[in-house]
Amino acid sequence: MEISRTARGANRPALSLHIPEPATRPGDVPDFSRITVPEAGAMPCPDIATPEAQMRDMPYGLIRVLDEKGRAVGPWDPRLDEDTLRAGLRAMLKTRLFDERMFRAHRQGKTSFYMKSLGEEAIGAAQALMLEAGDMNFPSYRMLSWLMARDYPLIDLCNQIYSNERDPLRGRQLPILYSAREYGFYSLSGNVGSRFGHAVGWAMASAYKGGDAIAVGHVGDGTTAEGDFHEALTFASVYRAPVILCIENNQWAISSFSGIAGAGATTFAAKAIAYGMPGLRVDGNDFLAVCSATLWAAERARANHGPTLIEFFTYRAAGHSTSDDPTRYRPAEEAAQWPLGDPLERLKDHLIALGAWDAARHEALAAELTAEIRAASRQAEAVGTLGQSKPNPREMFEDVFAEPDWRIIEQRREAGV
Amino acid sequence: MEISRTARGANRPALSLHIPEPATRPGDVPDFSRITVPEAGAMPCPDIATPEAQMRDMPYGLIRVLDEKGRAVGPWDPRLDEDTLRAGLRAMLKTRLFDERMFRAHRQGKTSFYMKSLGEEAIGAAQALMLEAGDMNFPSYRMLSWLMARDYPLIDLCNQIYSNERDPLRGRQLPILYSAREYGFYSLSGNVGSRFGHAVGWAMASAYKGGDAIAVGHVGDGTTAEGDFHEALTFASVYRAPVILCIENNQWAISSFSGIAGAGATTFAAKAIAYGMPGLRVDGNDFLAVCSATLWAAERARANHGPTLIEFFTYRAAGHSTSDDPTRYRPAEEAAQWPLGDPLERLKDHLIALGAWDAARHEALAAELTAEIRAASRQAEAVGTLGQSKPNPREMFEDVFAEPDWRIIEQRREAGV
Amino acid sequence: MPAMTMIQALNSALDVKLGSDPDALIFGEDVGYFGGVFRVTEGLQKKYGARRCFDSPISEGGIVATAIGMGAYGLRPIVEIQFADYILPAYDQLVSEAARLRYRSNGEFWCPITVRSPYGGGIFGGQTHSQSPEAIFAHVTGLKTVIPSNPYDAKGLLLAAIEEDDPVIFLEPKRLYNGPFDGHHDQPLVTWAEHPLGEVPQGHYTVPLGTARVMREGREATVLAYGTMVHVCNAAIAEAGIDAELIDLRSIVPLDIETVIASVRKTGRCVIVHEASRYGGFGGELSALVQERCFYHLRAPIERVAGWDTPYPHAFEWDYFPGPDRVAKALKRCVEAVA
Amino acid sequence: MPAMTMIQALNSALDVKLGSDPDALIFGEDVGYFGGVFRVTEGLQKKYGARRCFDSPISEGGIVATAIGMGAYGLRPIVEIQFADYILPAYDQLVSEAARLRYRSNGEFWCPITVRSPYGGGIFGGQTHSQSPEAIFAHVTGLKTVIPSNPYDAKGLLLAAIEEDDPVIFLEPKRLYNGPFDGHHDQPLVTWAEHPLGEVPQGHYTVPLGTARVMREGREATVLAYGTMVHVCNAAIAEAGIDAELIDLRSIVPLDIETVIASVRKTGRCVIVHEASRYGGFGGELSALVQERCFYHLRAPIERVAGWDTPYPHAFEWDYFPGPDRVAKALKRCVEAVA
Ligand SMILES: Cc1ncc(C[n+]2csc(CCOP(=O)(O)OP(=O)(O)O)c2C)c(N)n1
Ligand SMILES: Cc1ncc(C[n+]2csc(CCOP(=O)(O)OP(=O)(O)O)c2C)c(N)n1
Ligand SMILES: [Mg+2]
Ligand SMILES: [Mg+2]
Repeated sequence: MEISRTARGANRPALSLHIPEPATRPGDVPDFSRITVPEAGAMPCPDIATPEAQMRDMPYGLIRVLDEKGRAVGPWDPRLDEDTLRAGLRAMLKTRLFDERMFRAHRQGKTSFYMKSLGEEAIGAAQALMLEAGDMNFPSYRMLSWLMARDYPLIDLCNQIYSNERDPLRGRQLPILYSAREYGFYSLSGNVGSRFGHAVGWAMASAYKGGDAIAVGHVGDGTTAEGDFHEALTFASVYRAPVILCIENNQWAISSFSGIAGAGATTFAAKAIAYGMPGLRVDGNDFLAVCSATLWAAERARANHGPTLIEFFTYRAAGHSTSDDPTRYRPAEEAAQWPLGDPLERLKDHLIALGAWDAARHEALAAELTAEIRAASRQAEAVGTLGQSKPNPREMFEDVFAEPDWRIIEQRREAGV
Repeated sequence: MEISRTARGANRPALSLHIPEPATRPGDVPDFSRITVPEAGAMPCPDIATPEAQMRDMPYGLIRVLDEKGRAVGPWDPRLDEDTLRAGLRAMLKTRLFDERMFRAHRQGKTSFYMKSLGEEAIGAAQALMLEAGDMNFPSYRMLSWLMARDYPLIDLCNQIYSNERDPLRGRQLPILYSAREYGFYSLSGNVGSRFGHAVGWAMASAYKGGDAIAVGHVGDGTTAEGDFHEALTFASVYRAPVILCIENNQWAISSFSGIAGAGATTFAAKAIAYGMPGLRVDGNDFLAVCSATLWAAERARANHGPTLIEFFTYRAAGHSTSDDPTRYRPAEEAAQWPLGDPLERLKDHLIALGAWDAARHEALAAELTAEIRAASRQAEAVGTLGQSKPNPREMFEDVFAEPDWRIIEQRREAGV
Repeated sequence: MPAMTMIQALNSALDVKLGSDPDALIFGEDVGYFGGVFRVTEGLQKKYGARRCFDSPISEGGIVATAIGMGAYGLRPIVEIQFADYILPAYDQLVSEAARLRYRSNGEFWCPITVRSPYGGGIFGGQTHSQSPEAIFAHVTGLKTVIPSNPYDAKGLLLAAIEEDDPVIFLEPKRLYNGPFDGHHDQPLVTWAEHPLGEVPQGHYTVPLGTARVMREGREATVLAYGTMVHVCNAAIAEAGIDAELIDLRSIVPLDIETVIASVRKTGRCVIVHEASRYGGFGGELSALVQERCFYHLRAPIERVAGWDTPYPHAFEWDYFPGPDRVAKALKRCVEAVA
Repeated sequence: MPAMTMIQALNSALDVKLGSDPDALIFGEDVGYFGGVFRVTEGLQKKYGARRCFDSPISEGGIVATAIGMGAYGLRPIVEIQFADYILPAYDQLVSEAARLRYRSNGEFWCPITVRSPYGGGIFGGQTHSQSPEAIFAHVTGLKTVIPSNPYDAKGLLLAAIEEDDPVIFLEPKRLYNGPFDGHHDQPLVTWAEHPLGEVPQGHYTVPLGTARVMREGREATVLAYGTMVHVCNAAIAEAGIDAELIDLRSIVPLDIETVIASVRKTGRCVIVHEASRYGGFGGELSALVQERCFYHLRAPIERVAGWDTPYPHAFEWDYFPGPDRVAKALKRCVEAVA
């Protein structure tokens, strides 16, 4: 042993405080050399009944299925049919085109707020297709592609975003903080992390009732630092809840790089080990890998083997929200350099490599979706955009409780609505 | 890959909710067969500069130094001098005797509340001796042996426990929730877990100032479920704080066995892996192992290598507190069967094996300490016990703020004090 | 009707509920095999199985978050927070999630959870086993807050709370668990067996939330209280020899404003009493409401009697606790004030 | 004296402090390189280095816990919580630890931390970027709560808060960051450059906590407000054509009770205004205090104007926000009420 009491104090360095810093800042050349991209197909795929103790290396690998040539390789290939692949592509493209239009709508003053999923569209789309109608997603605000994959009406999205008279949430909630129970999409809120434990409770309830529905929950890399994250994982582990707990590690939390959430010390997937549950680290820009990891975790959950933590390794290609300007804190060209590519392009290339897609069909799809989005958005604009139209102010006083008490009744009267 | 979309739904079992249960309950024969006790000396002792990635098996072992014959063996032997060992023994014995007397004092109505450290005395005693005067302990309520090892005046302990006129905390705090800044002992409070992050902040402050003092923080196994635990570890990891974060896994949290905190899924030490920091699992009833692990972590911290998480594997041999009756939820004979023995006996046997101690000296020490404790307790009783004596009620209104505002001044007047 | 302590009455409510509603379940720290540190859940795990009543990790935020998720699924979870002092780690879950879920989702999801927690002082529990946090819940739109003062109401209110489709904070005055403590700590404890409201029906009944109970009619002044203070006020009224009307609010959200207003309009005088520290306490809201609605009837300043604006100090339990003497003094001041 | 926005004034206070006290440091979400989502810490990392001003994990509880530990060591941490809506995960740390440390340790440890947080509505931030949580802090013994309404006070109060040896919650009305918004959302924004209190000295000065500012003297009624509502009330007074005295409380703990009482005794009428929802809000405490101390001077019921008892509803910003019309109406009611 190196240490001894006598040596103590001798030649000790002064302590110093370590403040993590990203590799590059605006003006620097983007540098992703710290990121190793393992070959697609290289990770083994353990049986779902494998004990956690035999899977402790999984969090340090990266599950990838699509290789550079757009081929699906290795044991994690989910072997999906072409229709499913095309449904995924459609959902991702629809998300991207919709995001673009709504981002512009914000610039035009039609909405107070917007957030894009740019570069992360594979995750919601894949999970929406892989999970079942009765399952429940406890989403983050970058999960629009789930709703797209499940054909949530565009007009309802637009009305919510414009906070107009037909807003399905009746003007009570910030744009994009949707709730869509029928689509397996739990109510969003501005607070990050505070619904991760709801996913666990919902899953426990399903197990309590002897059902077969499972839950999936999402947080961002930055949000893993909240106590809620730990509490959700603890309950999931203790009661073996049938839940998939996901971290979208998109490298940034507003202006803070993932090192501020601890990424300099280990992977996010490794957090699973603290709870004795499997932790998968997955290429989040690889639609097939996302599908496959989700299916694996879902089957574990459905077989009463308990929860799985998945880190989706991805990149937030746009700003945090309409309130953000990412060029203030990272090189503007970073997104283009992201070593895992664009999830949409990669799935497209795969379909083309399969002979199940081509440039013409892609263009036609884009045109079709653009038209659909334009139509929905125009229809919503006809109802009205922010400030031009809003639900009846009486809605302000509804649903505080199941039944209003005298305060609500009096105040509604005072407000004259 | 085993899973495929077509197989989904086929022959699926119904989900069921897993509620962890301990191996035995009152009336059962105690059963510790689940606990493997590895041989003393078997664990390697890595250099303090070793990267975490090369220490990921440490949390699954158990660092033990004292073998069944009371010999110190293996690379974790801290090679302490005999005076230090005797100082440890003395602190532990003093704690145990003091606990016994105060527990009786509670039965006699002299205090409102008491908590023992029975079976866990090695931890505080060892750490108080291994760490330096400038270091700060953020203790749990089972750390009395730290104060004993540092010769905190018994009379002050008694006055605090009796809430009498000379209570050093002026009657404001529940018995045993001491504060002793001069002794490196941070203010305790009833809330579990909420000071773990203070240890990290204190350590960061020391690093910020370029000092050389480090912090040590403590929580129980049950308390690891609090969000505070995770937040403290996250900050410690991100800023590489010079702190030792300790879990006293005494198998119980009031009536809940450690499985309710997740012990069925993995070890508590393994939680370190989530933060990319070393996690040591240590025989908490082995004074030498506690010393050694503490020194190792302290040297890491002092060398700017950052935090260490240590699980001390031990057993809460007494009830949770004077409000508890453990025979209601676990076999009464469990403590006697605990496979890691009694920390006090084990250190005593070691000293005897070294030829540095004997039964007569032990008896003399016990008699001396008993007399000292009796004297202090009588002296405090002469001041008064609960309800017979208390500080001036004016003290109730002091220290709410540095300076009282009008509310305090008016209310003090109204109270007539 | 059998005599029950408040503990037994609460236990009976839980028993009735677990027995009749398969979607009702209980969890919290030490509530399973052990039956809770105050024994409110005693016997329930044995009777209904660990699936219906089980221990939870020490994580108040996690307990409430999990309960909200279960509620969103369709269950009716009843959770225990071991002491109300320890409810604060769950405060964000209660305010940002439980209280807002129905509103923000336009009624797609809601939160039929009940959060039981022993609260209040009088047991020498010191700073962290004595606090009364009702004010920080009363201010939160979307939460209901209920505080019983006797076994009969405790059972009926708890059943009503559980059956609510909105989140309810159910604060149990722990000093009343075993008897109607009136603040005379130096006198022998009276048991619930000797109190008319210690008689509790075995089966199902509810006491609707938002209905106060007039504990004592009177003409000279109105006393507003809840929890332990109801009994303290009762003693104070008798000792002051004043014909005061004593109103046990029973729930502070929803508040039975009509009963309060009618009484103060009748008496023209009002004393408000709570254990929580005074500044920013719920007494401020009560005082404001009474003043707004009874201004022209008030013949004396509304008095507030409350805990001092200090933390709850262990050794000074009875100096801090607003006992019958302080209440009686305020009552006399109020009645003697000239209009 | 240069004209500063409130953001610049706050930034200047932090700059002065980092420049003069090596034990002062700043951390919080996005406050480092980026300078904070509202840019209050802009340039400070560049000027003083990452050690003095750095980003933190997204963990409000962790931020406050860490700050408390630093304070116990002897530093003077200033932390930012990105929105006051997100302060709730730190509520337990603030109440159970920060507020109680000095008391319970008999002064061995104390907590000289400042917790800055943008709060309040008016920016179409919806439920979770608009709330006003001051009441849940005002009730906590051991915490001070400060709310500036203009650049001059913001800087002086922030410096005073930082120099306090007790924990201070420093709530910044975000709607005032760039101008004295008076509730007329449909009128062009006035900037601080046009306002006398937009003139801010460069160097060090303090505005002592617990001193209210009489914004406007008057004889007909007293209006109590803080934060954005100060400007709304000012507009309302002008529009109502009433000679009201407007008091900006500036800190609600400690409260400048003397100024409040003297004014109400003079005017005999009082209107209390805040953005937070009404029930259980700090207005209740103010109303109770005024009533208790000015009962015999009051010639009309004390009025409260506040946010409705609903969550903060995105699309109904201006229906919810207690704007000049609602305040003017209450003021008229109050002045016209017959004694
Ligand atoms: C409890 C809480 N604290 C702070 C915020 C402010 N905030 C909104 S998003 C965000 C960053 C989240 O980053 P991450 O979890 O990585 O998700 P991403 O935006 O990258 O998808 C922050 C700090 C919040 N919404 N909620
Ligand atoms: C925040 C909080 N929640 C609950 C409690 C009640 N409580 C006191 S001690 C305890 C058990 C703690 O168990 P553990 O962490 O294992 O420590 P041990 O008592 O075994 O040393 C509980 C639940 C508390 N004091 N604080
Ligand atoms: Mg992120
Ligand atoms: Mg324990």
